[in-house]
Amino acid sequence: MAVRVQADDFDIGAEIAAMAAGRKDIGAIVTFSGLVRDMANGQPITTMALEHYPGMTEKALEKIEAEANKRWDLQASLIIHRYGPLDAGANIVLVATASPHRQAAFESAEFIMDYLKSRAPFWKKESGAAGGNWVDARDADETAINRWDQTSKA
Amino acid sequence: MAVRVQADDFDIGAEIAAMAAGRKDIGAIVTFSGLVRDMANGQPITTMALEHYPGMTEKALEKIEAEANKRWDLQASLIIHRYGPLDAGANIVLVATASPHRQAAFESAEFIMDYLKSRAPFWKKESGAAGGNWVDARDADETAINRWDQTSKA
Amino acid sequence: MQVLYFAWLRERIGIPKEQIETNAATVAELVEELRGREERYALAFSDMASVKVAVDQELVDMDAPLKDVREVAFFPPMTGG
Amino acid sequence: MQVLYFAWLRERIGIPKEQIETNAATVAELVEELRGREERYALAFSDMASVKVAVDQELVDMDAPLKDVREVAFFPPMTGG
Repeated sequence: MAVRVQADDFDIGAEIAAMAAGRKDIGAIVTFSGLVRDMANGQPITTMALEHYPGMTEKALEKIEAEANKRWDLQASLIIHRYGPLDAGANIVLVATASPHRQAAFESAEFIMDYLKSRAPFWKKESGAAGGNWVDARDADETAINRWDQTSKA
Repeated sequence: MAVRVQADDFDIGAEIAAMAAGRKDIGAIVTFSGLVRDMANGQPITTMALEHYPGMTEKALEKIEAEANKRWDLQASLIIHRYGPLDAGANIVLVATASPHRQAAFESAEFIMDYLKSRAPFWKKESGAAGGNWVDARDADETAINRWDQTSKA
Repeated sequence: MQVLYFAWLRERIGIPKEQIETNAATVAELVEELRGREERYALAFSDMASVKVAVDQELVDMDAPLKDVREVAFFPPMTGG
Repeated sequence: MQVLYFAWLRERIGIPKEQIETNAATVAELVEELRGREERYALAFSDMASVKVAVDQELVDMDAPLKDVREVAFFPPMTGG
């Protein structure tokens, strides 16, 4: 289990290799990477400023990761979330989960992403020719959490 | 869209980088990698021989990939499946999907994996100290397909 | 106690954080007190449906007590990932 | 027509493929014909619940017709991924 909050970019291949290094018991690794899109609501975007709450962010991510490890049989998990100014096309987030079974790897990665979206203290300000705009939370992201049932503590 | 059936290993980081190269419209990339586990049914495994049906394999993978692209709004997709003798810990398969939205990327990757498991003409023979053993198809893998509804043609 | 503001709350109030001495018993009472201070606070806290609060780095409801609290943070709904 | 065998069907029958001239109208009739040939075929086709068939590289049922077919393949349920 590992959580990193950083301004620097990450190398997905290197992270997966590190996760699997020296072990032969992993059956499945799922990764999710989120990137800055160059369009938002029909407006061109050149950069996205990612603000976060140092201290609380790490706690929130660790809590989400711990809950995923409690719910699924995971052999390894990783959450890397960037902050600061990011250009269109840049990496924002990497989630990786490893398990003996594919279903556990898929579900836990989705679970982590769903909780990251509306439970990790990050805020996005998109900037383009039209100026800057704070990204609104989407109802769909709040709804996505409900499918993991109401008993979750993450 | 791309399908590759090969004996050689693949580099997940390089494949993802190639998928996203020169574009800024991708919001989410999901990858699944499957690896040879060193245990099967409580028996240690040293190698897995992957047999396939050249010609039909490529067709089957292309059909599965095309169906995923029909069902979800994908910006790119990739299926790499290895064959031949593979050591424990080795990569077997890589599926990667890119979409503006995370849900489409996750679901399409799961869909492709579910169909790969029981619709692509591969057969696995596991070998360890206890000898060789053809891996049986799992009922669960056949059942997994049903959740994508009965109307699928993939 | 330390009070932090993030995203557009930070922009509207004009500072990322400040030290506040208060007798407010709950977060809601603190918000009322801040609203009464200056127009920029009243503006920032005008639509509480889009304001979330964390107390000592844990998400809480607006009626959460402030006894022994070291840090309160106000921010819009989160948009991680 | 070309007939292919994979995995344990290949091992039981002892060859990966062979050229077969047949008047069988369906896959099921071809299987009957092969079963009658030799013990190794009878063994390979003893439990048809675990045998799948592809005709010209498309999965089909055992009652599929063989007219104009170039390639028939028999194999166990697939285990890709």
